[in-house]
Amino acid sequence: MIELTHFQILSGFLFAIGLYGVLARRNAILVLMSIELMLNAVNINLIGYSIFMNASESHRALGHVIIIFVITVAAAELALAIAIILRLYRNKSSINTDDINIMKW
Amino acid sequence: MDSNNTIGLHAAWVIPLLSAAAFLIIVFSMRLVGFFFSDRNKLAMLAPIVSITAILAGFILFWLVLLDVLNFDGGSISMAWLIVGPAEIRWGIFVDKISVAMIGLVTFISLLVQVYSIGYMKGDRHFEWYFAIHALFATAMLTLVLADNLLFLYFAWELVGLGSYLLIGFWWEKRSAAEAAKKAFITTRIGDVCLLIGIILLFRETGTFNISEIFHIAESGEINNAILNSSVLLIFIGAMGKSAQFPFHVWLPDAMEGPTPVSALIHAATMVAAGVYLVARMMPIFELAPEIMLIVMIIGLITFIFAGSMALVMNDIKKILAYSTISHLGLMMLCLGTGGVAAAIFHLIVHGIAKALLFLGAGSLMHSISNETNIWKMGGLRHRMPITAVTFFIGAASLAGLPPLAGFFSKDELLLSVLHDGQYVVFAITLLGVFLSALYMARVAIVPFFGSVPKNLAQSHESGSIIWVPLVILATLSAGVGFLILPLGSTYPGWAEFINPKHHFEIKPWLMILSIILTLIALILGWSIYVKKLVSAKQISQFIPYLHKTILNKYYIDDFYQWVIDKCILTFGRLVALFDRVVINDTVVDGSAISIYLSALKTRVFQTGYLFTYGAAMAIGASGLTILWWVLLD
Amino acid sequence: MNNLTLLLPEIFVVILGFSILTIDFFIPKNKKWILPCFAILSLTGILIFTLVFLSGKTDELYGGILRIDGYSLFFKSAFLILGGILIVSSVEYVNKNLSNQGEYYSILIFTVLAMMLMSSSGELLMAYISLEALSFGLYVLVAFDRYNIKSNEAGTKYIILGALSSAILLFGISQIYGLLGTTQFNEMADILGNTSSINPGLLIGFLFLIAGLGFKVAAVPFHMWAPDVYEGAPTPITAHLAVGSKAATFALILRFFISGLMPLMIDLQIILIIMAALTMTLGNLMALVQSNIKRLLAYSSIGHAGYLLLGLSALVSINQSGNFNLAFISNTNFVVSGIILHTIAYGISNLAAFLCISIIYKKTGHENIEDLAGIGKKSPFLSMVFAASVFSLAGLPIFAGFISKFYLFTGASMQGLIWLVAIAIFTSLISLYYYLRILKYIYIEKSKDSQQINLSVISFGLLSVLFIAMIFIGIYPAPLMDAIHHATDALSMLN
Amino acid sequence: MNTFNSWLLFIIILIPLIGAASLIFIPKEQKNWIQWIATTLGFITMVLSIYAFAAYSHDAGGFQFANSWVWLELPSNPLFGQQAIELNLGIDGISAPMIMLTGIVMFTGILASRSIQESHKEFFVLYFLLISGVFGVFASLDLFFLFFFYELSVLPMYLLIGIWGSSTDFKTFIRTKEYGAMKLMLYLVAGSVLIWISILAIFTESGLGTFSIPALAKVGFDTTFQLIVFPLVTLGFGILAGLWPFHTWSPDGHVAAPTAVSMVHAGVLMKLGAYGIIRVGLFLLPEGAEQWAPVLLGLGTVNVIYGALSALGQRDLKYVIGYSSVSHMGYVLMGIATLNVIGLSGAVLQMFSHGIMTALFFVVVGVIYERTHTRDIEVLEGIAKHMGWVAVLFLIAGLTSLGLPGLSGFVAELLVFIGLFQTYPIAGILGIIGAGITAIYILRLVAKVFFGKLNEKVWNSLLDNKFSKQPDSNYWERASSVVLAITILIVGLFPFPFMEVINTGVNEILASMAGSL
Repeated sequence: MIELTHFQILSGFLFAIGLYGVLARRNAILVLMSIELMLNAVNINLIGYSIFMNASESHRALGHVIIIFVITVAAAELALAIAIILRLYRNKSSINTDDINIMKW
Repeated sequence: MDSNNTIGLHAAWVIPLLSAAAFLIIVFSMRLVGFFFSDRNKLAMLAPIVSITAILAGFILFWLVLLDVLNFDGGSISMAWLIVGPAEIRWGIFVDKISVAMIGLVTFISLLVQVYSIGYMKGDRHFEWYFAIHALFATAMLTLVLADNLLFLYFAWELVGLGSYLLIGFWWEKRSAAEAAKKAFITTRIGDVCLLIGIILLFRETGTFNISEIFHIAESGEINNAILNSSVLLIFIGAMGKSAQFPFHVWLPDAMEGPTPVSALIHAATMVAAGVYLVARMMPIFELAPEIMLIVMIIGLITFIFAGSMALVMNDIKKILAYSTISHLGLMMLCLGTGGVAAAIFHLIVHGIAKALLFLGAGSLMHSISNETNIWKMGGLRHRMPITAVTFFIGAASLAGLPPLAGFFSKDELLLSVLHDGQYVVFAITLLGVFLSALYMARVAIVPFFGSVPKNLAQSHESGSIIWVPLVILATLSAGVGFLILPLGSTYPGWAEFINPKHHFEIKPWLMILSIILTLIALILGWSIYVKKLVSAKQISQFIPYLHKTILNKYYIDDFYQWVIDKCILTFGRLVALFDRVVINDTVVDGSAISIYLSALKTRVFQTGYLFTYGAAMAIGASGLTILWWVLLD
Repeated sequence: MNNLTLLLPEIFVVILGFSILTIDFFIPKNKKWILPCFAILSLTGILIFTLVFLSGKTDELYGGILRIDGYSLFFKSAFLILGGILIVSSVEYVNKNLSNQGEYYSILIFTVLAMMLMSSSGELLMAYISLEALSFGLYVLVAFDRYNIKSNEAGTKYIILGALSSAILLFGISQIYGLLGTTQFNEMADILGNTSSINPGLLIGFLFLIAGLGFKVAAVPFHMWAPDVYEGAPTPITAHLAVGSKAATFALILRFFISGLMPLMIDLQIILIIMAALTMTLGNLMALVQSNIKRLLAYSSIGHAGYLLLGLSALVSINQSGNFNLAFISNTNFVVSGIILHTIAYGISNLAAFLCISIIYKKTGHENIEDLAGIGKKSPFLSMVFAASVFSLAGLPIFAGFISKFYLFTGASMQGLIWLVAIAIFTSLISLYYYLRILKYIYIEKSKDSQQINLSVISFGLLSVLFIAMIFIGIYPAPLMDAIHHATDALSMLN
Repeated sequence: MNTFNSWLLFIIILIPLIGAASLIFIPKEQKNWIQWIATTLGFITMVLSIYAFAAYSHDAGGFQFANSWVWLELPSNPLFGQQAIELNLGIDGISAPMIMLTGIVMFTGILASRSIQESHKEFFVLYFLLISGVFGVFASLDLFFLFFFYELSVLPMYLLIGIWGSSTDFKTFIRTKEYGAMKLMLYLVAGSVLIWISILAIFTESGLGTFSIPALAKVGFDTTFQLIVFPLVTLGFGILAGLWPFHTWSPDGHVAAPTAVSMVHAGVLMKLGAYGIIRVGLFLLPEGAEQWAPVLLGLGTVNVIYGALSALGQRDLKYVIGYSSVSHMGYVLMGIATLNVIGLSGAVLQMFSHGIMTALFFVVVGVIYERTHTRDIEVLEGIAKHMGWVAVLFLIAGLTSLGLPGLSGFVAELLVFIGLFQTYPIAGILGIIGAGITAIYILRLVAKVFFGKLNEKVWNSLLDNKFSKQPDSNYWERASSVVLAITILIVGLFPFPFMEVINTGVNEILASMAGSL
């Protein structure tokens, strides 16, 4: 029987993996992918809560609504991010995040 | 306003005001004259005229006051100057016999000295300024002797010091004059600090600055003995500073850097006597502190002998006179230490006149021999400058104690007073001092005027009348004033009784004879050493070379002070300044600022510029805060 | 469909944004100045319309997703004005450094829309979306200077970290949604008020939410993007980041905290205190060692965020025991007014400072502090305004920064946070050093060349307006405070 | 007349502000215009400030010329109702002389700064801001505005010193003007940090929701609170008053500052600190004052002796004066610490006296520095020959500083000493000894710098060519210094009218202290 806890654990793991990816990866695209992973962790969490929530229909539906918005926003964000990273690539010929530290301290 | 509103009393407070007005007029007209007239010299005589008029008026008013005192016994008059809570500080004057005598002395000598100065200072660059300071000094000195409360007295006391400072430093372009002025002010300042502490201590105990009220309270025994003793001692230290008593005597010889008339007025007759006057004035509470009286006597004695010895070996005529002044001030203090107020004041007056005479005479000498002061470079001047010589002799003889000159009577009184106190050892030592005093007087009077005239002084001649007239007046007085000791008519019962009705005039023939013999021996010795050259001064000095050298170097006291100021105080000041800079400022203040800056430099390395660091900071921050919250809430 | 008319201002702004995009197609390259003119005129019109139309209106739209009240009105008008100022201050910079003007201005206007929505949102999802809308606009604007490597780098850093933060924020929202069953502020307050113990999961949710919001206001430890992005972004956009995005986020946070989180504030306070202390200390400390003026101001604005966080942590008294009485509410109102006032004062000062920097940058091409040398001689008026803004940021009277800081700190100390206030005041002492360092270069150091800087009419006018505003608020804040009080009352729990 | 009186203080604060604002609009080429406007406004303000003092009725006592305007309404609160921050002006017997002091020093400062070389306009704008702030502090009866004006007076300092100041450069010892300015500014703001914190603490603790000082004075704070906050207040204001060991900004800052700023700063701003201790510390926190008085006294004593000794060790004329300020402010602190009528009155009079005296010092030294471009005691010698006025006025200031009777310093120091002897005789003795050390450094300076033989070669090499015709002070500087010297003399000779007013104020403070103890 799948319970809320399973959702939560999965979501937590996914979130943590995503976070690890963000911190450990040096390729900007992979970093973006990791962020996507984190957002999906959020979605799984929401689904879990939404299913097992002890509340009215409309409140349970809110979870799904949020998920749809998250997916949309994530897509937009990714598109924007890739556009910006592309710009960076044009100028620097690199998307390694280690290379982008002109500005520091 | 107090009772006793007599004319004399009102005349008394006008006297200092006249000089104050003169001071202001001169100071302002100096600028105005400079402003409106291109040729300032045309109006240069304005200053002495104003100043002398004021002092002359003062001198005339003095007679009014004197008459008043003879008839009504003086009194006091005052007005509020400052009221702060419980403390009421008043400006007031107090006229009694001592103060009236002092007024007479001060106005009279000031008058003569100022007249003399017209001749002496002619053509000086700061001619007007000179008279302005003289007027200022006269104001302060007259206030000092009239003041009815200690604070007012202190007020005048310091202003007198200022006058002295300005006059010593009158030729400030001479480095030595500038240094001497500074030395005089600072040395007396040490005494002043003590005096002020003493005054405030008395105020703390009595709640008043008024001298007679303080006496009243002190006599009723309401003051704690220790505090009374210490405040009396402190007041005496103040007096020591001003009267150049050992160990504060160092400034007075240096003060001779000022113009000679200044030395005559301030550093012989008036200001230096202020300390004696103060002790005499405060005698009632001194008498309540016998230990301090002993100290007064001992200090007086030390100063008397010790300055006398230095006067004997100095070569500079003004320095000799200066040490002689110190020595005589010591004598007065000694006498005060035995309680002889009348004798001390009498000697003060006699000495004041005689010493003023001597200084003015020395000035006259120097004036005509292009400011030479070394007595060994003078000689045989009695023919060239007969009036100066004669008057100088009279002054010297008076101070040496040759009858019937004034000094003889005063010295007699002093000795008598010491004897009365039963201090036989002191008496014996005093006699030695008297002998010394006669000896150096002989030396200073004989060396310049006898012997042969040095070549470079061949052109010297008698000074102008404006200079010698005051000399003659002073000489006359110096010869005659001694008789004041005797009862003159019904209103005047003799000096001692005049000052203090309890005292009586008396004569001890053996004492008179003893002192005459001593003086004569000294004079003859002097004659034989310096004129007849029977005994060589050099041989005597080689007889005890170290002593001679020591005395010639003023017992190394000046050097010691110089060392203390230069090496100790100044160095200490530099150390404090260094400490301030290096420790407080650079280490603590700048250090804390720099450490903040450095910590910022250290912290900024976290801002690596790498994306993952930033992400990690967020992740760690968020989880850290969560954990922290968890911990804190449980 | 309830009362769409109340959203007319927002709708107008949207229309404006699109119409600028459209107009941009039709005007030739040398007549691009029409765009900002049009934008400003329209924004002014919308501002007047908003003030007339919305004043006194209070309503909830779509079941409380959006709130129309005095609070949102205040911020909407403030953001409209801000949008206008940003556009004016961009004109010269954009002309010289950027292409695609139409897009620049329209995106700027869309961010204004996002800010307006943030100030009126009454629900977490709405808040998130409007926040993202603002962020998207800013991501683009930050990276707008396409051929500038610094701008690229800033954009990359900003968007990646922004995405990360929004993931964290969303995770928080998901937790709150899951455990409270609602995302509406009002309902949250009711539920929280009735539960005695808090689920640890919920706690994580709120903290992640705060972390996400903290990222937007650059609170330590979520601040690290700020210096880099501020430095790299085009200067008018830096001003936007420092002022607009921060003010909008605080507008959102205030509404969220006051109407949603108040019962939890007593527990949340300690976290906010720690963040506030860290933020103001670190921000002001790091600013000491900066040499790039924009980076310096970035750290300075982190410090100022710390002061605002201090205000947030003072929403409840430390002695509060859960009983929200009248005195408590009025103290909270005091603090809220303080936060708003400081946001405004700080915003104006920062706008002036960044405007000065962008003018100087335009002439000299440098942004280092050393390059400010001799500006005092080259352009007395510019440097006077710069000095005034620096003084205002440092919190010295007769400028706005003084009274706002004083008001905020007074409020905080009334809530018993005097120790935190002491830290804040101390850090503002530290901040004085670097502010004075700016002045030193402006006035005391001599420059090598003596080339005058001539101000254009637009810059001169805008600088004068900001200068007068700083001084006016500094010496007579009463009218502004009146408006703020109205806004605060609307937000207050009394309603 | 009544309406005039009630607006008087406001006008006094406003005129400098108007001056600052109007000067902004005058083109900077119009040097004469700027100077004349500044001088005229300064003169009017001085006259008004003297009027404020003269018209203060010591019989009536209390806060006079009082008026208040609501400035900012605070949100109404059920605890204390509807309150507001009010611009609450009024002067009592302590602030009245301070207002006059500010007026005199400010005007003479304007006269003395006619000789500044560059950027007249900016100088006077900032200077007027400073002045307005100082007036405001003395006239405010409201903690908020006290603080507001305090900060306002600190605000222009950095630029005033940094732009128009001068650096010290002996080979072994270099202090740039930027360093002095920065240190001064940071230090003063550090002081204001403590003041701010304590104002907030007082405001919060009182629970009245008002910053009004008279209202807060009636509260009677908790003893522990007073014990904690009084040192904060005293330290905060004490930094400004040059309290040891937080004094180092004062010599460095004053040395670096241009003449007029040194005058106002050492002359008036340092007094602001002492005034704050009295107004906030003593008036609002009497028990704290009572308990902490010995510590304040100790520090004040250290100030006196330490400042005097440090002054003795200096080589730079201005540093000597800077440290002498530290030393003299020690007397003020000691006087305050006595907590009795005489000592406190002495402290207030010393504030006045020292203000005038230091201003005089700085005018004179400013003239010397401008003419010779050096302040090195080792180099200058015998300059009285060509600078008669300067020498005489310096001597007057010096004699005031060493407490010569007849000059204002004596009366003030005397009262402080008398006050001290009532409670702490040892400190009193140390204080008097400090005056003795003062005599040493002042006279040493006078003898070294002004007296002695002038080496014409050295002099000619030092003298700025602009001044070769008239090396002595010009008419403006003379007027400025003579005004100050005459004030010194008047106070020194006739302190009675001054004391009447000061006494009223002091008695009220002490009565309020006694009432709440």
